[in-house]
Formats: sequence, structure tokens, C-alpha cells
Amino acid sequence: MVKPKHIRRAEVISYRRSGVYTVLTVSAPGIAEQVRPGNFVSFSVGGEESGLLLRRAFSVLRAEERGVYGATVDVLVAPTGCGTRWLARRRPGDMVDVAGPLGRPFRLPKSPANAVLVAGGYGVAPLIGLAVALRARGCRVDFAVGASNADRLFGVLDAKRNSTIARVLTEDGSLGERGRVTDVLPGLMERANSEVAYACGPMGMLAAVAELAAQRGMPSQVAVEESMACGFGVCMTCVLPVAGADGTTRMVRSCVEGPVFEGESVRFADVGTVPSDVYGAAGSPGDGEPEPYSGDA
Amino acid sequence: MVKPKHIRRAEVISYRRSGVYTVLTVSAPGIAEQVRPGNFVSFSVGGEESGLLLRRAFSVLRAEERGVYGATVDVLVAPTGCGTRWLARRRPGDMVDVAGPLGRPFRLPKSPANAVLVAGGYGVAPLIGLAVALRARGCRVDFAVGASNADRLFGVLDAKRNSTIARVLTEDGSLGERGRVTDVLPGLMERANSEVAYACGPMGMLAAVAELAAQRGMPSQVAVEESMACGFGVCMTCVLPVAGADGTTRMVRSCVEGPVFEGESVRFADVGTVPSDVYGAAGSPGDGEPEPYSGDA
Amino acid sequence: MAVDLTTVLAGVEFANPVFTASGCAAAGQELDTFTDVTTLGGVVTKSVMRLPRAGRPTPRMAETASGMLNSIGLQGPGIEAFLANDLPWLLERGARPVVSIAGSSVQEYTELAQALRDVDGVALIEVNISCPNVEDRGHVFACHPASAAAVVSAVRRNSRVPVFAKLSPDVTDIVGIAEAVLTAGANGLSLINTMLGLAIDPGSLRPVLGAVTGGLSGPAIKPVALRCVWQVHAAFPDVPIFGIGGVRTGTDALEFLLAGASAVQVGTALFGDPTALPRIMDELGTALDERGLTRPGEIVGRAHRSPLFVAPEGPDPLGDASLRAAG
Amino acid sequence: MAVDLTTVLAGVEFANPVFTASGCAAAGQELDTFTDVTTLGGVVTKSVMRLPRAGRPTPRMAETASGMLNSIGLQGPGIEAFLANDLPWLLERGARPVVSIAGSSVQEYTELAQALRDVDGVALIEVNISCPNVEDRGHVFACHPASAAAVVSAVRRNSRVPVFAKLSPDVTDIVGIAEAVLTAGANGLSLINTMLGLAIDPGSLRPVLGAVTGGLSGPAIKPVALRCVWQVHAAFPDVPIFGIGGVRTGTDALEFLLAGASAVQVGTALFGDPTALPRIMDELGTALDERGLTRPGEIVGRAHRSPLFVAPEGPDPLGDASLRAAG
Ligand SMILES: Cc1cc2nc3c(=O)[nH]c(=O)nc-3n(C[C@H](O)[C@H](O)[C@H](O)COP(=O)(O)OP(=O)(O)OC[C@H]3O[C@@H](n4cnc5c(N)ncnc54)[C@H](O)[C@@H]3O)c2cc1C
Ligand SMILES: Cc1cc2nc3c(=O)[nH]c(=O)nc-3n(C[C@H](O)[C@H](O)[C@H](O)COP(=O)(O)OP(=O)(O)OC[C@H]3O[C@@H](n4cnc5c(N)ncnc54)[C@H](O)[C@@H]3O)c2cc1C
Ligand SMILES: Cc1cc2nc3c(=O)[nH]c(=O)nc-3n(C[C@H](O)[C@H](O)[C@H](O)COP(=O)(O)O)c2cc1C
Ligand SMILES: Cc1cc2nc3c(=O)[nH]c(=O)nc-3n(C[C@H](O)[C@H](O)[C@H](O)COP(=O)(O)O)c2cc1C
Ligand code: FES
Ligand code: FES
Repeated sequence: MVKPKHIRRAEVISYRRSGVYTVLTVSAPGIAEQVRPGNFVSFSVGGEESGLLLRRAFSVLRAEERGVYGATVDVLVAPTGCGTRWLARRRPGDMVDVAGPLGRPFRLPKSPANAVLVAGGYGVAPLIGLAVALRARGCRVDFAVGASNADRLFGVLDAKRNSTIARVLTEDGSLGERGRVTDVLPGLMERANSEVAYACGPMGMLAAVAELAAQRGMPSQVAVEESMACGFGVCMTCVLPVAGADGTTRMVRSCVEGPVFEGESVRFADVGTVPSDVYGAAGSPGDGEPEPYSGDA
Repeated sequence: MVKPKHIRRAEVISYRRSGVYTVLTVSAPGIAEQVRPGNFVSFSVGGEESGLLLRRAFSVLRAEERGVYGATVDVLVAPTGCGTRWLARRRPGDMVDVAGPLGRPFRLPKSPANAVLVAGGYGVAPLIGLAVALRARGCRVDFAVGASNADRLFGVLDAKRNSTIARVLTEDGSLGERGRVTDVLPGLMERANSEVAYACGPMGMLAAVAELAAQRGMPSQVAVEESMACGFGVCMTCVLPVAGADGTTRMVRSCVEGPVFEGESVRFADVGTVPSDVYGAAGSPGDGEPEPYSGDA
Repeated sequence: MAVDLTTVLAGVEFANPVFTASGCAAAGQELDTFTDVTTLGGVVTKSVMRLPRAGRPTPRMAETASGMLNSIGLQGPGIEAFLANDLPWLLERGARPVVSIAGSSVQEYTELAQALRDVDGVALIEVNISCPNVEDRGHVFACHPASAAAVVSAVRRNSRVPVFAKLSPDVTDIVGIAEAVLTAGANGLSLINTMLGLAIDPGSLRPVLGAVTGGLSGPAIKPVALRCVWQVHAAFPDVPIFGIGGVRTGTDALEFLLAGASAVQVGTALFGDPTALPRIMDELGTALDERGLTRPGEIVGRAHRSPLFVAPEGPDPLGDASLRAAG
Repeated sequence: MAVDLTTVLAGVEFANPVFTASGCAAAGQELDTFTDVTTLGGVVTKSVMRLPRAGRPTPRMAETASGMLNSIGLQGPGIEAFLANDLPWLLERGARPVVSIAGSSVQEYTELAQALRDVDGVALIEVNISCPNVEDRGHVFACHPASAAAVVSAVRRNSRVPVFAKLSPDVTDIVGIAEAVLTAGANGLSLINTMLGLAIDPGSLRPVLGAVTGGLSGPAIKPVALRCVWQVHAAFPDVPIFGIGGVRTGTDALEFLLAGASAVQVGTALFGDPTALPRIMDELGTALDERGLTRPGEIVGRAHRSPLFVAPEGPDPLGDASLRAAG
């Protein structure tokens, strides 16, 4: 189930600003070679004396096996809080600590199919590599790339280059069309005769994409983003309710069983809750009883 | 009693390695102008996300009021633990947070006198500026500079340049004479006809210097180094037993009432204890009672 | 829009809700060389005992991850010298003193309260009960409801100003202790004091602190402090609380208010940044403003309630955005 | 000179004194992709309950200064699936399992112990008593000597291997709890579990955790953990102790041994560095070697004794330097 993973003190090779984002290229031998679209890597943040203990997760934007600088990975860093801002300040020659590849990648269709890729904000990161991989397998790729505003729109050129149709949207209309990707998705799916959907972005967007795909009776794969303490499956912080093939919903770890899930299996409406029909909820000892010590414990 | 103090985000102007030490020059307007020999400054360490909360104290090695880079201070950083190692890695252009001037400086003789300066390891830092100041007042300066080995010997040239006699010693004989400064001090005092002693270095050395001076009936001033949480007088961590003019020993703050003390007033043998005759020890409520909560509290 | 930081605690008005913590700003004079102490909500003075006190042996501090241990042992001048020198300085300077008192018997606390009774200008009294009780085998007052209550009721009976009891987190049931001191007459609570901790020196192979154990403070303990404030505010929503423990930024202060504190005290952060208090005041003001709030009181305990209002993200603090209901 | 890290706990021998902490390495499989789990002292498995358990709502974690809060709520497969899948994997792999059990009644703990009784290969049982007791108004077992003792004695009676009781630091008197569980038959103690904490989200104005409060872990709590080990070792010097809380380096491990632990468990540090355990083992070996020691056992509790030996600073670990008496 799990591939060998690596953890490396790695050199920052280059950085590039794009709107609010920073693209970091870091050397990652042992990791870059294994990455497939949808995998993520994690970084330590804050430096040696850091009071920030937990790693930060980033989709791999691009993995280079044998580039000028050897094996490297690119990540797209959005400034969210102290950790991402620290990372965005790294400069060539600085050392960072990177681990990966983590998570399950997107599954590719066995035979050529028409794929529609839907990206929200930095959610575009794993989809660009995916588009390339899909095209290499003879799939038609269509893209819907959206963001709240132009500063948060990334990868438009790459999306266009690797797709038949590319729709570009911002919520405030500052670049491309005004609106949300989900507004144009039904039309795009229709026109492109889409057979499978891939999405990465905010949870609400993922839910909408999964729903639209389901309505058309087509499969979808969504890459979710849950708070993660470990990123490699040991802590159980990153769970969400996912229905299994057996019809049973379980609280499933998005870091090892995801972050990519079948759209239809994720119970989006119940994310952030433990639904009463979830495996282990009803029969659970102490269920419904006071739990003053919710910390484990 | 207290001068206005400043706290600044300051640029590192230059750094220089010398044996195990690093000399950092940082811009310090508002601070450099006020510094007198024996004052110290304090730095935050570890960067923005640091888990190290407390500032680190350093004697001012040199203060420049109007240099090429404006007002600057130099400090001599010995690699002791994580904070000093972090500081020693700073490079020109990096920003550091500096506060000062802190502590009471050395008092200078009112009229020209023969001064002997005794330095152990990085304890030489405040004494070089002191030598200059003393000579400017017409004092004769003699120097004894010692360290455990050549890598920990600093400022030999400056000491020689600003003194009549300079004895240089290492414990392992790797540079200068083999031995300790206190071995040669009686002879030096004799030869130089010393009238006042100034010392900075390990506590044992300070005690010996104070004792030798006392034996000759001459005054001494010693700069001590106690663990400091605040460095500006509010926390009471940095105390040591010092006899006052009234004959009463008090637990005195070395950050504001020191770090420079009259050698004879420091009760060296009792440092690290609260002697029973100290002010507040005997009459203290709860004295001798169990104190399970020693944290204040 | 202007934020008014005025804060009322047990009927006493302060310019803002940011105070120094006891033992971390002495009696204000040294801090005043960095920060104008008259601009602060108030200065909580180092806990004073009846007699002068030399404290514990050094080393008295050890740095720990995002925190520190101290074992000062309440070194101080005693109440007479405090009343002769420290308090007059604060009052002449125009600062608002909250006087913290500590003792090793109920009698000592009583005498301290009596000594303060006829002194003008004391805004509040804070009772530090994290002290060993010589009359009860050295057990710490703060750890037992009955002894905590005995001290507070003695101080309450002998004071003219509101009395805040400062509680220790090192107990099984902080709400039970809070209840005991409130029943005994406390007008407010200060939460929390340091936690008992230890550091070992891997060089000497011995404890770092001369006193072996010490009190843990700083951002490391903030989650415990917030939890204590949360639990006590949930049980006693009308009681004014000082939130104490790891406050370093305006956001930290905001979090304490949301958990149920009416004001905060800043301790360890002052050692790293002697100018922390005015910065925290500014940051708190900005944080309130960004959320469309005009007074700190509007958010005290807000985190306990279902989120009726969410923070607007745009520059529309008072528009519809701030009124939209959240899920 | 070679250091032999072999460690004996309650008569059971382990290759070294560095273990995973319960809940921070699942049942070893995922960790094994980074670190060979057979090289560890042992793997303490996530506390298992009788039945499968879904845990608490998300978010289940909040990062704090040098620490984190978690509110997993003991999500797990239940004892049957654990015995069918997890334990066999560990044993086939050749790791040393310490099985942690949790329940909400004495009966549940009893059944868990019985289910484990006839299973081979379990090195030790660790009893996580930081759980609410449904039969006592949800009070946490670990917070009351009588309920803690009741659980431990039930498990002890039904187990063939040594039983360690894992205590909570959130009590007024940890030595009293230790005494109760030792009297009830515990063969050793695990100190400490997480501390109850809270984080507030300044954006939503609500607690970060879905479960409101959570358990604080990481280097932030190390001073409290060391203090608990110190106090309990002082009271019961012959009882084997796992030191737990903020261990991240070999020096941290050394400090716990000096305070009185015979071995350590590493939790939160694994999240930041999944290869932390072998590194800590190496660093500990080097630290012992530099001090002229050959076995961890030689320094267990050493910090309680006057320093007869000091650490030599030079490369002369066995020479005169290591024998010179210190002041
Ligand atoms: C599988 C996965 C892939 C991701 N890919 C990308 C990417 O390609 N580019 C990008 O910019 N960001 C990505 N993120 C989000 C990124 O990990 C968070 O923005 C980052 O952890 C925030 O850290 P911070 O210190 O800046 O924020 P803080 O808010 O200070 O973080 C505090 C804590 O909360 C966690 N946290 C906060 N926000 C998030 C979040 N949105 N998701 C997960 N954990 C969070 C942090 O990891 C940290 O432990 C991804 C997250 C996941 C789980
Ligand atoms: C008045 C004064 C002047 C000083 N001048 C110099 C100087 O010119 N050059 C120089 O290299 N060093 C000087 N020091 C010592 C320097 O402050 C310490 O070496 C430094 O604080 C150690 O920090 P660290 O993080 O490297 O070590 P750590 O051991 O990791 O520090 C942990 C904690 O202990 C404190 N601490 C540790 N060692 C000392 C020490 N020796 N003195 C005081 N606090 C300590 C630290 O400040 C910190 O809070 C001076 C100290 C004082 C009090
Ligand atoms: C050096 C030091 C001395 C202290 N002295 C006292 C004191 O005299 N009285 C008291 O009630 N609290 C005292 N405290 C506790 C603080 O007032 C405060 O409760 C605690 O440090 C937590 O806040 P912080 O994290 O902001 O420091 C002291 C704390 C420190 C660090
Ligand atoms: C995510 C997480 C889950 C935990 N689960 C358990 C558990 O199931 N049983 C238990 O006894 N302790 C559990 N703990 C507590 C740890 O075993 C350990 O006692 C605590 O985290 C302190 O150690 P640390 O600072 O090294 O993490 C958990 C801790 C964390 C962070
Ligand atoms: S983040 Fe730890 S299990 Fe997924
Ligand atoms: S270091 Fe705080 S009073 Fe001296």
C-alpha cells in the first residue's frame, strides 16, 4: 500500500513570485522520481529554533527527475499563515526539510477518455501535471481554472497549453470571465463531452464538481485539503467521512487514503461532523457521554 | 538612575570570525551613542517563529557613534548554545533585534591612576573599550589577557596597542604563555604599580582578581555574568549577594545594579546561595518552610 | 471607525484591557524606560509579602521551548518599603496600580490587606494564592478550595477595593477552586499563574534551577490558560477575568477575550520585548476594528456562543457581510 | 567505548529505551515506511477500545507554540480488528509491541485485558486512564485515585504481562495518583499524557477544535513532564517509569533518564520528523558515551543525587576527569 518515503534536507534552487503565490523549486532526489500527479510533499517551517512543530503540506506542482539541478520538485505556496509566509521567504541556497511523496495520486483512466479538470486557487497545482499525464495517455483535456481574483489565479498558460478548451474565471472579474468555475462547468462538460472530472480547490467547489459529475453519471476524483498533523497516516487528524465500496461510511485519513478520493464517495455535507451512521459512531463505547478530555489522552 | 533605553530592529553590517568567536557589527542608532565601557546590549534570537523567548546579553565590544554605517555596535559572540550559534550565523543585510544600552558601566578613576585590566575568554570584550577610555583620561593601562586556548583568545592586538605591559596567556600554552591570568597578576601589579583593577571573565577569575586587589589594598571592579531573563531589571533572576555600603548584604540585580560591581562587595563564595545573613533571608515569612511551588507564583 | 478600549473590571474603569502580569514588571519603574506605563491598562505589581524577602538561590531561570521556568521565590522589599517607595512612584507617575499580595498564612494575607486598606490609588488587589501554607504542611493555598477560600475571605473583609484571586492551573478542578474563592467574596479572577515544571542540565546532570522546580510561563502554556478561562467563564459568565499566560500579540489578547476574559496580563513576553504592551494594545484595537467591533466588551466570551456573526473578510466591517449568519 | 542501550522495564528487556508514544505511531505500519520499527525500543500502539470508534469531529488539531492540541477521540478499529490485523503485523515484522488500552468503564478495561491475556508477543500493557468514566458522571479515571486504582487493579488481575498505568498531569497531586495505581498493582508508570488545552480561531471567533478542548503535547509540556517524573521517582525510586512529553532529541531523553525515567516515549516529534526515533537513539548513545557511561541504567534518577561525577569536557571519558568531584 505504501511506497518508501524519504525525508531530506534540501536546497532551494529557485523561487518565483506570481500574484500572491511563490513557486519554490527544491532539490528532492528520491522524492521527485516517485511523484505522480496528486501526490504531495511536506516541509518543516520556521528554521532550527522554530516553535512551529508541524510540517506543511503542498501538492507537487511539477516534479523533474533529471533536470539541470538533478531531481527537483516545484511547489506553489499561497500565503496563509506563519508557515507558508516563512516558506515564501526562502531564497536559493537556503536549506529546507522536505518529505514525500505523500498521499495517493490521481488515478488515470485505463483507456483514453475526455477529462475535465477543475481548479480553484492554488488547487491548480496538482492539475497541471495531471493534464500532461492525461494527454500523454491520449486523453482529451479541458480545463476550468478559477480564483477569487487575478492575484490568486495561477497556471493559466500551462492550463491552456495542455487542454483543448480552457475557461478562466475570477470571482471579481479582474482576469478572464467573471464568475465561478462551477458556473461554466455544466456547459463545458456538455461541449467537451467530458467522461471524467478531476478537481482540486475549496471543499465547496469539490462538492459542486462531484455533484455535477454524478448528475451526468460520470466519475470524478477530488483532491481534498484537511488539517494534517503528521501527513503520513499515524495521527488520525485529517479524517473525513467517506463511503466505502461496501456502503459503509468510515472516517478516513486524507493523508494516506487521500488526498484524492472518488467524488461520489465523499460525504461533503457531513465533513466536520461524525455522522451517526459512520463506522464506529453508534457502537462506540461512551458515545453520547460527556467527554471532558477530548484530547487523546 | 536609568537612562532611556532603546529597542531596535537593526541591520547586520558585517561579521568576522576569530577563533571560535564571531564579531558582529550591527547598526544601533540611539544605542551606540549612549554606550560606555561595561554596558551591554541584548538580542532576540531564533527568528520570527522562534521558540526561544529570551534575549541574549552581550558586552559591547565597540560602539561607533558616527561611522561609515552611522551608529553601530560590535559584539563578540562565543558559541555557547542555540542562541549564540544562531547569532553567529547572521550575515550582512540580515535584521536582528537589539536593545540597550543596558547595565551600569565601569566607573573610571577621577584622576589618572595605574589600571590593570584582566580578561578571561570573551570577557575581554568590554575591557578593550575601557582601556581606550582609561588612556584618554591619562591612566596607565596594563593588560592580562587569558583564555583556555588560542581559539578562545581574542583582542590580543587591541590589548597590546592600548597598554603598557600586556601579558597573554592560554591554559594549554597554544598561544602566548602557558598558564592563567591570575598566575601572573601579582607580578604584573607589582611591576606596573597598579592602583585599580578591572576584570571580566569567569566567576572564579573575578573572585581571584578581587582577592588579589584587596590584598594590595586597591579597589577593583568586576563585570559578572549571571543568567538573565529580562536584562532590564524587572524579573529578579540575575541576582547575587552583594554587600552594601551599610554592611548589609542584599540579593542584587546584576542587570541594572551591575554587571559591574566593586570587587570587594561581591560575596563570591556565596554566589548561587541565599546566605542566611542576607537582607530578607532571616525575617522572611515561610523561611525554612517547605516551598513546593518555587516558581513565582 | 474608532475602537474604544475602555475596560471595566468589577466596577473599576481602566483605559484599556492590557496589563502587566505580577512579577514581570517589578513596580513599573524599569519598564517605564521602554514604555510609558501611564498608557497601560494597569500595572500589576510583583507580589509583595509582609516582610522583606531574599528569594531563592540562583540560577532562578531556565529557558524552555516557547516558555521559561522561574524560581525567584518572591524576592521583594516587604509591604512597608513597597508602600513607602514603589506605590507612591506609580501613583505620582500616573499609572494604575493593581497590587498583588502573597503570604504564607491567612494572618499574613490579612495584615497585608489591612496595610493596603487606607492607601489611596490602589485600583484592585490581586491575591496570589500560589504560595505554600505554613499552617498546612506547606500545601499550596491555590490547590485546595478551603484554604484558597480562607485567604480570599480574609482579604475581602479587609479591603475597600475589588479583590481578584489568582488561581493556579495545577489542580484537578479549576472550576471548583474558582467557585470556592467566589463564594468567599472574590470580585474577579486572574487565570492563570505559572505551572510547576522542572529542567535538567545535561552538563551538570542536575536540575538547572537552584530551587529544583520552578514556574512555567510563556506561550507554551497559552492553551492551558485559555482552557482555564473557558471553563471558568462557562461556569461563571458574569465574573470578570484577567486572562494570563503566553500573551504576546493582539491576537492572543483577542483569543483570551473570546474565551471569556475581560482583560489580559502580559508577563514573559515583556522579557523578550519590553515594548510589547503598547504593541499589543494597538494590535488588539486593529483586530477589533477589522471585525467591526467598537469595544472589547462586545466579544468577551463570544467563543462560547454559536457564531451569529462572522468576521467580514473585506473592507466592509459594518456592512451586510458582518451580519451574515455562519453555518 | 561502546554504549549498550539495553533497557529492562519491569523485568522485560528491550533493545533500547526509545519507544513511540501511544496515538503517535498508529500500530507501526506507516512509520515503518520511514523508520525500521524493529530497531526501536518498542512500539506503543494507539489506545484501543473494545469496539470500533469513529472519534471526534474535525478539525482535530491546532498547532500551538512549541506544541499542538489534538482531539482525535480515540478513533480506532476496536480490539478484535486490532488483534486480527495490527498486532500480527507488528509481531511478524519483529517489533516489540506495548499495547495501550482505553475504556469507559472498569468492565471495558477488564474485557480488553482478557482479550489480550492469551495473545503472545505483547511486551507490556499500557493502561490509558485519561478517559471519562461513564459510570462516574464522565469524570476522568486518571483524575481520581479510587477510579484510577479500580481500572488498574482490574487490568492487573487479568494480565500476564507487566502493566503500566499512564497518568494525566492535570491533577493536584500526581504522587497521590501514582501511589493509588501502584498499590492497585501497576508494575510501572507512563508519565505523562497530554494536558487539557484550548485554542481559539480569531477568524471564526470560535474554538479551533471541533471538540472544543484538546490535549496539549510537544516540547511545550516537557518541563511539566520532567517535573512529574521527578516527583514520582522521588516518591517511588524503584518503580520503572516511561518519560513522555516533548522528547525530540537525545538530550531530551537524557534529561528524562536523569529525572528518574527508565525509558522514554516519543509522540509529537514524530509528526515533524518521522525519522526522529533512530536519531534520538543515536544521540542518546553519544550523550552517554561522552559522559563516560556505558548503559542508560547508570543515570536513571541521577539528578536526584548530589553530583559525585561531573561530565568530562575533553576526550577523556574514563580518565581522572570523569571522577573529579564537583562542588
Ligand atoms: C494535501 C494538501 C495539499 C496542499 N497543497 C497546497 C498547495 O499546493 N499550495 C498551498 O499554498 N497550500 C497547500 N495546502 C495548504 C497548506 O498546507 C496550508 O496552507 C499550510 O499548512 C498553512 O500553514 P501556515 O503555517 O501558513 O498557516 P497556519 O494557519 O499558521 O497553520 C497552522 C496549522 O494549521 C494547519 N493548516 C492551516 N491551514 C491549513 C490548510 N488549508 N490545509 C491544511 N492544513 C492547514 C497548518 O499545517 C498548521 O499545522 C495543502 C494542504 C494539504 C493538506
Ligand atoms: C552581562 C552579560 C554580558 C555578556 N557578554 C557576552 C559577550 O560579550 N560575549 C558572549 O559570547 N557572551 C556574553 N554573555 C553570555 C551570553 O549572554 C550567553 O552565552 C548566551 O546568553 C547564551 O545563549 P545561548 O542561547 O547560546 O545558550 P543556551 O545555553 O541555550 O541559553 C539558554 C538560556 O540560558 C541563558 N544563558 C546561558 N548561558 C548564559 C551565560 N553564560 N550568561 C548569561 N545567560 C546565559 C541564555 O541567555 C538563555 O536564556 C554575556 C552575558 C551577560 C549576562
Ligand atoms: C519571573 C516571573 C516572576 C513572577 N512572579 C510572580 C509573582 O510575584 N506573583 C504572581 O502572582 N505571579 C508571578 N508570576 C506569574 C505571572 O504573573 C504570570 O501569571 C505567568 O507568568 C503567566 O503569564 P505569562 O505567560 O505572560 O508570563 C511570575 C512569572 C515570572 C515569569
Ligand atoms: C495525535 C495524538 C494522539 C494521541 N493518542 C493517544 C492515545 O491514543 N493514547 C494515549 O495514551 N496517549 C495518546 N496521546 C498522548 C501521547 O501518547 C503522549 O502522552 C503525549 O502526546 C505527550 O508526548 P509528546 O509530547 O511526545 O507528544 C496522543 C497524542 C497525540 C498528539
Ligand atoms: S495527517 Fe496524520 S493521519 Fe493524516
Ligand atoms: S535579568 Fe531580569 S532583573 Fe536582571
